[in-house]
Amino acid sequence: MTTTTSGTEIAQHLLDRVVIRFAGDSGDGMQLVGDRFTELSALFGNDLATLPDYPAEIRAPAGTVAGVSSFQVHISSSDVVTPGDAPNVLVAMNPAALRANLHDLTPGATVIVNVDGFDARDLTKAGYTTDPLEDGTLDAFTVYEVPVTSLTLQATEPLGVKRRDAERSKNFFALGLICWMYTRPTRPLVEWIEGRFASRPTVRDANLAALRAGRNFGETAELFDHPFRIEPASLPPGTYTNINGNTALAWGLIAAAELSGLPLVYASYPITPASDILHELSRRKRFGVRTIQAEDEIAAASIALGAAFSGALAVTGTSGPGLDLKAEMLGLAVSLELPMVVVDVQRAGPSTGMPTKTEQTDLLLALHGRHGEAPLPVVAARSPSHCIDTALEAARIAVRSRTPVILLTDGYLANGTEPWRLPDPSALTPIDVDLTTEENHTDPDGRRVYWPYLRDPATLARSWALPGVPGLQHRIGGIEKQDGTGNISYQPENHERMVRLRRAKIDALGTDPVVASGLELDLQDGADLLVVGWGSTWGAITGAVRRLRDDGHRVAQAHLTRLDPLPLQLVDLLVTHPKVVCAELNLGQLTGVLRDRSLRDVRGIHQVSGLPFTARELARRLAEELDQ
Amino acid sequence: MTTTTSGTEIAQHLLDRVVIRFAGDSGDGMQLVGDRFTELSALFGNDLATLPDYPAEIRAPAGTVAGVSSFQVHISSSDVVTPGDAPNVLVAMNPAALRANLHDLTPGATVIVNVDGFDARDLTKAGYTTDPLEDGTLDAFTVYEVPVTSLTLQATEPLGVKRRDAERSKNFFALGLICWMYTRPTRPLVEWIEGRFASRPTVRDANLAALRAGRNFGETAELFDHPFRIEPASLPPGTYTNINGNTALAWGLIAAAELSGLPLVYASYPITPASDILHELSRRKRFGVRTIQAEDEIAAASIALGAAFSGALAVTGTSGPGLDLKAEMLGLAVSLELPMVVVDVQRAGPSTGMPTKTEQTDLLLALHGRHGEAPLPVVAARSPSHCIDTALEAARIAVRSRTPVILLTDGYLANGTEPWRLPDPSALTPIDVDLTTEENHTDPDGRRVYWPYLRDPATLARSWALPGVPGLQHRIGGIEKQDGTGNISYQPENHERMVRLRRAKIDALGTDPVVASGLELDLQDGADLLVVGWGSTWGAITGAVRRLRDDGHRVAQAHLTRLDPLPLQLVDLLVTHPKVVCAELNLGQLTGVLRDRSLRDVRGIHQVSGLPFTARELARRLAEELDQ
Amino acid sequence: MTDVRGVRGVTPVELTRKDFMSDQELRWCPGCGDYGILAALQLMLPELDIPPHEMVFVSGIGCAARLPYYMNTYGVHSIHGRAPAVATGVALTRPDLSVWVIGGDGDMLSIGGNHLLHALRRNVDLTILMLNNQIYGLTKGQYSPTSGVGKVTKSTPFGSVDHPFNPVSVALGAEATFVARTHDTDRNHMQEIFRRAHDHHGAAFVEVYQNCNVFNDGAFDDLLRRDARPDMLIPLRHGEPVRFGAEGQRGVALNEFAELVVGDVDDLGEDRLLIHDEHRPDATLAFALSRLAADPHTPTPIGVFRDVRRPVYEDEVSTQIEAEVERRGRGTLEELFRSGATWTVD
Amino acid sequence: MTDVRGVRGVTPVELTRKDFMSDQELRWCPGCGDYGILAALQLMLPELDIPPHEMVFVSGIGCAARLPYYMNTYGVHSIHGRAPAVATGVALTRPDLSVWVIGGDGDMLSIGGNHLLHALRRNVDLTILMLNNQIYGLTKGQYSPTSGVGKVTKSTPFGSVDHPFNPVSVALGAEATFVARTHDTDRNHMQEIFRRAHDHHGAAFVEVYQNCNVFNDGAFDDLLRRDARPDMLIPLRHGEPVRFGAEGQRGVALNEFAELVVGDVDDLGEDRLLIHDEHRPDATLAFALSRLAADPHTPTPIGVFRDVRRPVYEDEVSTQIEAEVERRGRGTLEELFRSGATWTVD
Ligand SMILES: Cc1ncc(C[n+]2csc(CCOP(=O)(O)OP(=O)(O)O)c2C)c(N)n1
Ligand SMILES: Cc1ncc(C[n+]2csc(CCOP(=O)(O)OP(=O)(O)O)c2C)c(N)n1
Ligand code: SF4
Ligand code: SF4
Ligand SMILES: [Mg+2]
Ligand SMILES: [Mg+2]
Repeated sequence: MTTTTSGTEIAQHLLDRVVIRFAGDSGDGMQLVGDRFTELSALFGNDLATLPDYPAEIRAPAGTVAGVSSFQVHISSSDVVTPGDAPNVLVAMNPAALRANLHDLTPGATVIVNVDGFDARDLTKAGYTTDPLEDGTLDAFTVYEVPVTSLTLQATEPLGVKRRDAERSKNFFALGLICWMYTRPTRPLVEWIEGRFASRPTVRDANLAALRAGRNFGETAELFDHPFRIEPASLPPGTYTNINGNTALAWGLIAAAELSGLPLVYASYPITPASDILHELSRRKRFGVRTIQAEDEIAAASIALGAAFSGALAVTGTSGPGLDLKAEMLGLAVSLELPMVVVDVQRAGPSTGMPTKTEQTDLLLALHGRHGEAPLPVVAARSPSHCIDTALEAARIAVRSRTPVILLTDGYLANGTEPWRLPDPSALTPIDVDLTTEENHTDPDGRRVYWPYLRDPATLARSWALPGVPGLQHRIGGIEKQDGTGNISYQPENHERMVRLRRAKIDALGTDPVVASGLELDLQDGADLLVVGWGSTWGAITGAVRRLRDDGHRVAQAHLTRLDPLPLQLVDLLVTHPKVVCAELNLGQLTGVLRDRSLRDVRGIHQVSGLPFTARELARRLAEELDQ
Repeated sequence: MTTTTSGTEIAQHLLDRVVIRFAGDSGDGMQLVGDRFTELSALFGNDLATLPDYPAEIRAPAGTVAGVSSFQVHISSSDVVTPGDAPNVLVAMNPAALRANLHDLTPGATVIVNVDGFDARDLTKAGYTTDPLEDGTLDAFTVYEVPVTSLTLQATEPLGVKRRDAERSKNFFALGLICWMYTRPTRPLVEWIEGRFASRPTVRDANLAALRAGRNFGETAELFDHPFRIEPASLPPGTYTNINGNTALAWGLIAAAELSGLPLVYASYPITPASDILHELSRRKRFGVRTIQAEDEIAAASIALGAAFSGALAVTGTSGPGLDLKAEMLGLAVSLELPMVVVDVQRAGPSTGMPTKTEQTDLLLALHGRHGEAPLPVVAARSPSHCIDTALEAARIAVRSRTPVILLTDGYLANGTEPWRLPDPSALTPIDVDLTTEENHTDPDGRRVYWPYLRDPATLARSWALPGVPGLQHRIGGIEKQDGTGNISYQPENHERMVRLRRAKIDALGTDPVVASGLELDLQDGADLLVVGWGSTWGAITGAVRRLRDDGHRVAQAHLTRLDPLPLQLVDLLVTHPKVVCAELNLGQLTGVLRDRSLRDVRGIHQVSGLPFTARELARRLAEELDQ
Repeated sequence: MTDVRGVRGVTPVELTRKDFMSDQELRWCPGCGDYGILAALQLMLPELDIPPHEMVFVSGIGCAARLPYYMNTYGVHSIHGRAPAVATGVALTRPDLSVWVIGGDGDMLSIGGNHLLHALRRNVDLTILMLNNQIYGLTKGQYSPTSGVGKVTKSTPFGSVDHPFNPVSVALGAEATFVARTHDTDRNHMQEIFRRAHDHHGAAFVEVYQNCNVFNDGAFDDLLRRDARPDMLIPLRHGEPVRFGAEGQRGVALNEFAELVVGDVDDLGEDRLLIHDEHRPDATLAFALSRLAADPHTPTPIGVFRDVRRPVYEDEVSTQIEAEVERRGRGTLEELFRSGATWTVD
Repeated sequence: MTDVRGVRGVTPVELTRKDFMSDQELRWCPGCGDYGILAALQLMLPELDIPPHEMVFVSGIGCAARLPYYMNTYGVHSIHGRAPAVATGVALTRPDLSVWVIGGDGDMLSIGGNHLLHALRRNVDLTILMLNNQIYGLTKGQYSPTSGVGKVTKSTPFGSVDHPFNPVSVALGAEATFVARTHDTDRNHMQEIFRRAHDHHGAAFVEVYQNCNVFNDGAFDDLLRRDARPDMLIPLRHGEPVRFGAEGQRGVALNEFAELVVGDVDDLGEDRLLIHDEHRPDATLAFALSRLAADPHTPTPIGVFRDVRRPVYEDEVSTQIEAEVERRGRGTLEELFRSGATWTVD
């Protein structure tokens, strides 16, 4: 497939899939054109997945490798599970963009360069000592040299736009060109530009002119033989929207609030890559969402706890450094047995690490990062749109078991997008809150009283009564409580009992019919290998397993979306497969847990580079394991 | 042995060991008499161990069970490893003290009660509906009813002390009586009273009178047949002092500062049961110790980090809730690769839990409680005096590998005491700091420069240069750093390399000749069972293993004082013993690690009641495992 | 959305102190100042005509922070320092409740300082009582951020070298809209101040001088000994000249540097006495009053320093939501899911 | 104990700006106010005659907090909010060094507010520069604790409802001994203030108005537009009457409520103008000045609000240690181990 876009011989008109990467300076608007192209392809009906990648937090000096921003999109007429391993097409707006991305290309790929950006100064800034367009660097690729900047200037000249401003439109030129190459209708784009820049007509017109010019350039220049076509994917019928993980998570929380009837309170402190959840929810006042930008992550967790006590669907979201800070308050939530969802959008650590890069290194922190025995359920989303389901599941579990729940996503899911088929809201399962509204216990002297720690025998969840209800006044705190009454107790036997009860309550979720299995299975009879993963690596692992199967291997896949309690069938699967490999973006955090539980010699495939797995590399490493 | 003090028949004069528990109201001075009796016994030459136990933080109403304070001491003429399972003698100053402690006694034990405290009101307060002295409750015990209060009042009357004040001396009456019973010389006690109360002569005289009266009462009353004698233990020759874990830890830190030549900076925020380390170090200004009571635990960790950067032996101490809060700063210390010791005196959790009770539930928090891959060494003390060695070891490792080290003790070690043989300070191994004082790298252009992340190839430790040295200026931070230069780097390969280097550096300690083995072994040829433990349970496990061996079982013991990296031989031992049991005061935190590493079906014995194991109970549970 | 707040009770005809007392045994040391403060509170509360089930008491950790256990209201005994933030969560979710925050000087000014500041700045509708005993009671006697320089405690055996905070100044620097001070030896004064604090719509900060008779006995004796009070307490009364002393012979006046000075009224001149005004939009007057006494050993103002109105955080949040719902209608999931570009596959 | 501090350098004969510039590329957005602040700092530092290796720059996280990377001194880029505490550790350990703290308004007043307060209260010898751009720059534009009410940002699409802090008031409420304000459009003023702050022995807090041209462009334009400055900046000069305006026609005077008011000098009367005094032991004057401008849209004082001496934390710590060593001699391990009761077994 990938070969179809390469070489100089006549390529096929029809492609099954293509991976395009737009790369340029942080100021070049690459994220914007990536987004636009993605939306266009989504509307066109392709299946797709995206991978934005931007530099460190502050803008690096223009033209340097550190300042390069890129956006990769994988579009296909069939099922897409990852944003693609290696781009088939790289659009490089300057030498730095070329340099930063070249090593990801495989021979035969297409490179479109903005030659106007390749003067001596630009080359030096990018760290080139010779011109890569001339020194043979690009020999293995099909290179199209396009004077993007000057053509844009030309196209916008009649509008009387200032040169500096006109240059800003060059991303739309590139977009226009790619749209022609892949036969995308530009109508929706034109509308979008008209709407977005309605108040700035000069900018609007410049962008429109650049877009048209890019399109026309493709059609008329003799560089390209003909455009390609990628048919719509045969997705299940329905209405779709293209969604990233952070937005999906926010929507999932709003949906959980609607389904439970509890008001949503979201308390957060800005942090990359979680901030957009706060931004999205802050906009949604029409849904009654209360957001608060707290003074720090401890306060955010505290506010969420106060909200939970008061009857909210209480949520706090953050990334790794913030999860560290919430630890003590989460311990209190475990002790108070209050429902609460804690979102951790993982990023590369330790410490500040690489804030815009992705990693799965907070798993053990989520499982164990609180003093004392303080168990809580941990769930993880496996794709951008799955963040919606995961948010619903986390809220359901939290409310059902009166417990804080940690929900793990990561930078890759947060910013990556994929099409999501809209469900019928009325078909979503309601979340049963089961509040206590009257006294629930009879004293020896016959008086009816309220016991906050009276438990449901099946779920072991304690009773939940909200302030405002006459007669149910109660006080709860972080000191050990007597089971039942909730009064302070320092009794050794009671403590032992409570410690075990809190653990048992979490374990009970494993067999709870209302709770999802937490396991995505794709088994194969007689499989030689079981590949286990969790969270955001689902797409890459699925892609790798497909490749291995295509190569004739028998491989089974088990993907965890709940990490505590572990899915019930898991240990069985680990024990019954001849070989088990766990692939994760850390040094083996789940691997250790699986080994402990199964006593099987589960092998680990680890990558901690700040980047997601590619299906190809993963397939290679899995094949190695198969060979051993 | 225990039977010798019981029954009414003539008991032996000579005892091998006795376990005495003083119990009374929080205001009754039980900790004080316990301490005094312990010191007396230490000076007398017995081996011993103690277990203070006091109620929740604020004083409970007098006379209630919640307000009972007790102090248990185990003294012996031979080797002592625990404060004793069940008291042979219980001194109960009031009904609440009797009620709270009775269930720990085994039939045949001796109970000395202050009958003056047993009027109807006292009984009710303690929750007794009938008088236990009369209703048969104590039938299984040898009970001595002593009018402690009235005899004290009588004895102090001639001094003209006010009744309320005189009553306060009743603990010394009890002490005098016990001193007679166990043939302790009271001379040192008299001197101590004279010194301590020099400025308050009335109190001094009242206490002296009460002490004498108690002693005389033993001698003259016909209650007791004769006193017992416990010979001095045959401890190795040397000078001894009786020390608790918190003091030992403080002294170990001072010793580490002296041995390294680094000034000690201790930054802490008060928290039970760690505060006494701060108190002890605050007194030691003559040793150049700089202590600071920070505004919170985050600040304490931050201050320690700043101190480490500046060349201090930087230490911060806390208990569980505080360790939660330090997580983010510890991640920074891991990233900056700066030496730092973090003491966690564990207490019963989760959340506020039971602050004065003991537990080993922070192990996984210590190992994994930071976002990202942020490994650091974890060590644990196994007895009160071993806190000194552990502090030295933690400091040595921290400095050697430029890493934060977590040192775990717990409430049991913190307050428990045992005799410690003073080492010859000049024989202690110095801690080599190996500071960099000049440029350590040559630029391509021949210029000598300073690279903060240049590593020692053996230990993988980075170079450490202190502010103030000309030419070595450098800046380090929590963003990922290029190995070598320490400059910011977002390069995927560099990140992968650094993540693995940080882990490898910790692992390298496992084979470092300068570092202790981290393992206390007591193997036995052909053992059927290996008992593994860590930290403060060493005494109880040792006691239990002795019992099992006495019963003819073949049992080996392996005790960890380092949890990361795990001691080298450990996995071998786990694999070669037919059965392995791990006993710990949590729900199986080390057990899981051992299972992961060895893939052996290591079984767990867990207790999470806030109390330490007793050797007897542990032996029983181990025997059960042996039977299975 | 169903109403989850349960059935709102009808206010009982007559509330009494007992309605606010829980069944838990009081666990402070005998003689502790906290008893009197609790009593003043429980005696005052019935006057507010708010039933106990519409009140929430939130605290952190410390002796003072135990108070919620003794109140027959809803209560959260949270963790050290975080009470103002937890309470913010309660108020944000349930503006219908009366929310109280109780804590010690360590809880609120050491570990919890920042949360206190931000609650005051945001003007969340909380009544915050800080029981200042100038010591850490619960952890058995270390100095606190309000302990004086030179204070010998377990963690400062050679005397503290930290300059203390003046809690009233801190609160005023943080934009507090209501700031007052009272003390545990005057039940009536406490009751009055607690009521005023509650009546203030927005964040109300009250410093209560409290004796810890076990670890810091007599810290406020210079002020609060019965015979010292007339000469050492400067009662603040809105609209009245600031004067004190058994015969009102002492007073407070302004100097040319915006500072207040204490002197004999005869020397200062009656007409130069400062007229107290709680409602000045500018916090300077209140701040100037707070600087009169650097510690509780010289004449010290008690009463309400400042009481001004400013929009209340949770009200503003509610207003934005209501306005938006009003303007564009309550959102539905159907709409939400379609708020981006959509396409249809048949 | 050996001296671990390395060889103390001899001050180079002549320090220049270059001596303080590191080899790292500046990574702020083009046009960011941080460039000018860095330049002012690097231009001023040579005057102090302290070689770069005796300086430590400590920061938290944020755009402002990147500054230490650009200084050829020792430096720690720590984590968000903790710089004042980290720097306290440096100063406590090494009173010989010159310790600087750099951070943004979010870093120092939101997550790090409490550490700032306690560093000021303790009077640790730190020079603290808070670069206030009234926004979170690094995280791409959320409002900060200094953003005005109504501010529309990513996290407040309907406008902020939080009442902001006035950083100068906060510092004064926290017992700061040196407090000043300057701005990124006047290099000379910055240099003067930075030098004054450094020269202050103890904690010096400087608020620097800084333009974030990407996320909050022009936040201070009302004050700092070249033509606005004379009428909008009130320069504070010790010992001089507080007046401003192109012809000095505007001035500041005291009213009867200890508050300051701005007016025409002709109306107020020359002799009623306030005489600024940085050294008042009472912080009220400085506080009153800080309240003159609630936001940077009305005439705003710049310069040194307060500069008083008070014992410095680390000096006092050292003094206690030295006194004790003097009195009872340096401790030895031998003594330490024998400080409890001991007994001997032969
Ligand atoms: C995170 C954390 N750190 C420390 C403690 C220990 N601690 C409990 S209360 C307290 C301070 C008590 O002082 P204050 O707040 O003044 O209350 P008081 O007891 O004097 O009423 C401390 C340090 C804790 N519980 N949690
Ligand atoms: C614990 C933690 N929470 C959140 C963040 C994300 N974060 C980094 S800088 C910053 C605020 C930046 O604002 P400010 O301090 O004003 O500095 P500026 O960028 O405006 O100079 C935030 C929220 C973080 N790095 N660490
Ligand atoms: S320690 Fe002090 S504050 Fe705490 S209960 Fe006792 S007297 Fe009250
Ligand atoms: S985001 Fe703002 S503060 Fe940060 S570098 Fe850019 S202009 Fe400066
Ligand atoms: Mg206190
Ligand atoms: Mg800012």
